[in-house]
Amino acid sequence: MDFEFLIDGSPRRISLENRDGAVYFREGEVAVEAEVRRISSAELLFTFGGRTSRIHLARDGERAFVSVAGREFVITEPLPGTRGPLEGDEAGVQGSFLVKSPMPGRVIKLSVGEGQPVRKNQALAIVEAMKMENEIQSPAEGIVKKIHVSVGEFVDSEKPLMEIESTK
Amino acid sequence: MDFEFLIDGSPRRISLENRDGAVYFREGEVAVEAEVRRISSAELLFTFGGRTSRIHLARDGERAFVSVAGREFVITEPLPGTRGPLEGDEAGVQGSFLVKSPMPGRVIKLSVGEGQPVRKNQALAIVEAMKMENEIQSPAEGIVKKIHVSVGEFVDSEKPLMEIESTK
Amino acid sequence: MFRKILIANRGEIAVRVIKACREMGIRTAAVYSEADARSLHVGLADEAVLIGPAPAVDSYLSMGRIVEAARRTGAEAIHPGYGFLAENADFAALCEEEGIVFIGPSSAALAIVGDKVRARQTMEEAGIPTIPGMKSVSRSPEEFRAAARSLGFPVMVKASAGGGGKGMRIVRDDGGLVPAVEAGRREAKSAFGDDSVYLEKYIEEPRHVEFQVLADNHGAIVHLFERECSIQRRHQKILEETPSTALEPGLRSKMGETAVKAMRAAGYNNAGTVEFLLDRDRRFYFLEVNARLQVEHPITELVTGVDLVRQQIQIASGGKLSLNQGDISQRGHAIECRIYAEDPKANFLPSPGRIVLLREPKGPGVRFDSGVLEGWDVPVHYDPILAKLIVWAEDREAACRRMSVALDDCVILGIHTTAGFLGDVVKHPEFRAGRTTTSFIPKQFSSWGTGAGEEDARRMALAAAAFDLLTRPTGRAGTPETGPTKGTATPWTTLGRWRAGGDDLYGL
Amino acid sequence: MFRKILIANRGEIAVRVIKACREMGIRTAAVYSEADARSLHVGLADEAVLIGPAPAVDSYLSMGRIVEAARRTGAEAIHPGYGFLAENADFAALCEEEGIVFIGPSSAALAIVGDKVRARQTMEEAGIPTIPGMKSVSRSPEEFRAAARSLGFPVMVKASAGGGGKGMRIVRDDGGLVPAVEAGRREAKSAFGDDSVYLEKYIEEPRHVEFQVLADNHGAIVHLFERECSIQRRHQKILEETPSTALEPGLRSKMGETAVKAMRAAGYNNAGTVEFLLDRDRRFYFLEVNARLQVEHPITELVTGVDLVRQQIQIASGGKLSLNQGDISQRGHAIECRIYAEDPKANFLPSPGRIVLLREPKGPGVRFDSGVLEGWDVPVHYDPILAKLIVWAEDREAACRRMSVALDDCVILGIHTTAGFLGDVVKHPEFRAGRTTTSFIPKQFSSWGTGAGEEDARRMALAAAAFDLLTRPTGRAGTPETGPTKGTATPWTTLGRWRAGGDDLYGL
Repeated sequence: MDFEFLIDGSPRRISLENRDGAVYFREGEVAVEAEVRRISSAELLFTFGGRTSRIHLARDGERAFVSVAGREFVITEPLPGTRGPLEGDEAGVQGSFLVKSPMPGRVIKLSVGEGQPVRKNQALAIVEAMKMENEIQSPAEGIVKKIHVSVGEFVDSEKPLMEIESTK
Repeated sequence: MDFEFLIDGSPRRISLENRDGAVYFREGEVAVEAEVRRISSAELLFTFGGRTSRIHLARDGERAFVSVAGREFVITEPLPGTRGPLEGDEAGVQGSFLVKSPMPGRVIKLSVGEGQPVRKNQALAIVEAMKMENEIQSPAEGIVKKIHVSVGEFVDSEKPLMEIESTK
Repeated sequence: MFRKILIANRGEIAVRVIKACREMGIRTAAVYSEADARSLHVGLADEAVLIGPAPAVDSYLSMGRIVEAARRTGAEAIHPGYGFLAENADFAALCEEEGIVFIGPSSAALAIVGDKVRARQTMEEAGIPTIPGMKSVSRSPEEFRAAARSLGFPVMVKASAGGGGKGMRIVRDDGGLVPAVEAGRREAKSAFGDDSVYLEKYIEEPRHVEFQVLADNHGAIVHLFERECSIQRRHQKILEETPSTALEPGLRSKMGETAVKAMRAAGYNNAGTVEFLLDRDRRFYFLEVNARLQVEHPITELVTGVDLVRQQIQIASGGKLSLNQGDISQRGHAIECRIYAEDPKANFLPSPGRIVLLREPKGPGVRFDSGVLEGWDVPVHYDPILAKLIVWAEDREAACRRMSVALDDCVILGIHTTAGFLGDVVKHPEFRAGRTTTSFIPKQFSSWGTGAGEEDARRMALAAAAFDLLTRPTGRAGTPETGPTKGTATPWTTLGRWRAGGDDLYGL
Repeated sequence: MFRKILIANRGEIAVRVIKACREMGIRTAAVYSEADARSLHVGLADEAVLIGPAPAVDSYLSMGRIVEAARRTGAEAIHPGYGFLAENADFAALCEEEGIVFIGPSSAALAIVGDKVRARQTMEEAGIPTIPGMKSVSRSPEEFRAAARSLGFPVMVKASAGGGGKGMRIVRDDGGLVPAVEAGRREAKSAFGDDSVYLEKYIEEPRHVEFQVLADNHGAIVHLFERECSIQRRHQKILEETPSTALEPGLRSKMGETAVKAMRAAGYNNAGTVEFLLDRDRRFYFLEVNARLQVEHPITELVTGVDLVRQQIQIASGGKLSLNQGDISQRGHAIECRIYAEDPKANFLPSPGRIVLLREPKGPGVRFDSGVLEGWDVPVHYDPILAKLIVWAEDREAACRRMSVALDDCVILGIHTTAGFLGDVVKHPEFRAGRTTTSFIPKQFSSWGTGAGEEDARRMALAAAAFDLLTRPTGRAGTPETGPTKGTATPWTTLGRWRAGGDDLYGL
């Protein structure tokens, strides 16, 4: 069976077969056969090359969180036609960028005003979370078309902070 | 609201009120008012006398297991007309006793045969569990009316081992 | 060093050995019976081999299947843990023939110390004090009667291959002798596969003090000081501590030297323990050698800072002992409590079944060596040990207080355990005063589970059960399945006070 | 001794102090903000007082509300933990006025050492080597420019009330100076309620070595040896160890004596730490005094066997120091890894949110000081520290291996954490060789999260997600709710092998 996943935001297409009670994994050139045992709904044992590794998996809504050998990944199934929000990501608006905060936090400074021209990587705002300040920079040279937030406001990583209209 | 419980097999009747969002406990002479907070479905905080104690509670079928300050209790609601099985418990059969094992295990010895007269506390059988032997003794003077198990058989604490007909 | 080790055991000790191997970069192969298919040690090892049905004689005691599993997995060495085949000279010999390293003493050393009677003979020849007893095992009731009379009652029935109190019986008169011998035989058979038993003079109210020894394959032997194991029920240790309150420095070093001398006399190698009885007049008698890693080894690790499992593996791989006697010192105080699946309110009857809730104690100086999981069924076929709670602190009083708090934090629901009982043991003034003998529990805890604290706890439990029925957020009963976030349905419900008696619960 | 102590903090350190109090038989009162109503420390204390809304300035930094909570609960003493008000001289003074014991230095000592500038002056007068820098704080850009030129770039902006890297910025040229000073001010304000900053010469690639000190109220002072804290990201410690690989005995005792001398010069009492920078030529400079119990205190506890929180409480209650310098020794090696809610793949951006699965590492020599629960939401308002993983072993290599295994066993899902990143740090050959400086992470881990091991892990994660969708036993998604017994629906599914590259994952 084929699966399309976003892992930490980047798309991957794999196939996993349950052939006569057995599991075959394939991704492009890489073929995988492994002994798999579920020891709880949150824990799987993968054995290959005589080595067993314990994989932890838990879901929160449509996101699956997976831990392998001390590394964590977030895996989602892509909603048709959309992608996970990325800083400075093109959001279908031709020639303009929706700037988002990379993490939830509070807007403690707006460095620009609407209509103001900005250089690429110019500081646009500062968002603070867990006592850390994080500078939000412009993804491109352009003009600040619209500012959607005000100082002191809490933002998540979905809500656009402002819109930059590209002039290049 | 009134509750009738068996706690570790012995019956208790208590009342617990949820009066305007508050909890009053009463059992006979003892009245209790406590601050109660549920911090998870398995954990409750009881505060009284300025002291908070953490109570753990989990259910398995109709049994509730409760832990208070390092002490564990099993609490059930009595089925009408019946009681939890107790060794040598009178089981409605007039003048005769159903002998049960106090714990699950394997019958490794039957010390008596059917029809044989037995003294009170005479060894009837030996049940082994977790490498410990446990001697089952006769609850009364009488005659072995019927033996329900054979050597090597696994028994739980419900299944009668044998029936002793009282001669006193 | 070995590349792969097979662990021929189950439960907490298998987990302990697997952890040590992972840290040493050694791969591990577990074995398991059908009753243990979902046990903790199976999931932690790099590989796991099913070796047979539930009964130990068909699985964990099956030498052939375990050696075959080692061959199949390519393990170069076998760690036997404790119990099962750990002290079986035939198994050690089989491994030697098969070219598999047995992580423990040589079969020759095992043959000497593993047989209590031969061991005592060896020690007597080496001039080490022993308890008067039969010079050989026997099957004839007459011989037992004669021996009992000449020793004088009370006498103790002991299994020749024994350990852990299995097969032991005190006999106080002629009448009880033969049934006790029979029962001892059956227990010994099922526990060790060897039913020979013998008689020994029974010393009233002794302390049980043992010394940990490490011996490499090149003749170097050191001791790692004592463990006091006087707190026992059914002649089986349930709480151990080190240092012992009974030893002053002079006696401690004398017993330590005697332990080393004993192991030298037996030609012993790898980790082992020399058990002594200490009588009321501070005389000590050689009791037996435990030719294995012991259940209570962690308290020695915490006080000496030496990892005994790592030492076992290094010694077995031919390494020279890295420790000199002078380097080894005791720091602070350690206590171990054994959490058994037993009902202390019912004479410690076994209590197998489903663990419906598990909350492990933790914190600075707290170690919890566990072989169980929440939702797991404790099988009826094996030893009732679930876990070991071990604490370390600067001094004995601090260790007692730490243990008391940790035991309160140790929650295992669904079966009966010894946790709550042990909590009262460490709170007991006689224990706090260090007045511990093997008759401490029969004397001080003949009836446990009553008292004001107990009644208050019972009342709170009833209140909790009722409150739970009234306010349970979800229909799905309070199984451990529901996470901590589920509680939000219930707001604070605030009122007055419980009667003062409630405070009894929190003594200490 | 106190009968009740209020803990004016949250998270793992509040839990740590509560445990110490329980073991000492002292009752505890917790305080919490609206964001912490369901936090771990609230449920563990004997009482809990709500002191305000989420923002720290309205709750954990509110002196008035905390003192009032102490009065209401009848607490005789306040333990401030670290951060928040721990080093606030005004708060210590307020407690003194209110007749509440502040478990830490006197307000006088805090006023001296808590102010980095005054501290440096004091140390210079005492003849202790310090780093060249501004002699006073300033608000004028001109003064900063002038100071920077005279010191010579690179320079470091530091918060006068600072600690934990808050408010710190490296400046390499004139242009970056003013923005860095502004940013430093804002961070200092929100972290400490005091926005004064100053400049210091920036020493390239130093080691950060600090000494733990205990001073009672009767003039006795001892040090408990060093902690090396060179492994930092964003000028903030993320891994600490002791002993330091950089100190030979001579340098160790010289620095220890200097630390004691420094504390004596400051009239210091209770527990504190003297931080030094050690440059490439083994010259050491006084950096600052941390006038509090530090995040990394456990590694000192494990190596010296001294419980620092217990010592703090005993000293604060007026007790005489029970330790002589000669009694204190280092045994074995300890390492601490800080588990932060941060994304190491995205420049350690904060990662608040719900913890959907939590598996705590455990085992011999493993300590996990945690302030979090499964199903709990990590608030956005406070420091990102979730827990501290601390290991002890006989030597550094054994400790590294133990830490590596423990980090693999540390599973926190739902948010990003530093656990996996730290696993690669302790596996890094440069770290194993002990070549650690404050630029270790920027140099060795500029880009983390790639490489064969990473790609294999990602592939296994994808396979696991797919397998989970195909075989999930219940419809209810794989939340941690389903217990270990639920898996039975899925049988063993046995096949061949992964490509060899998969083994990269397990290199230790």
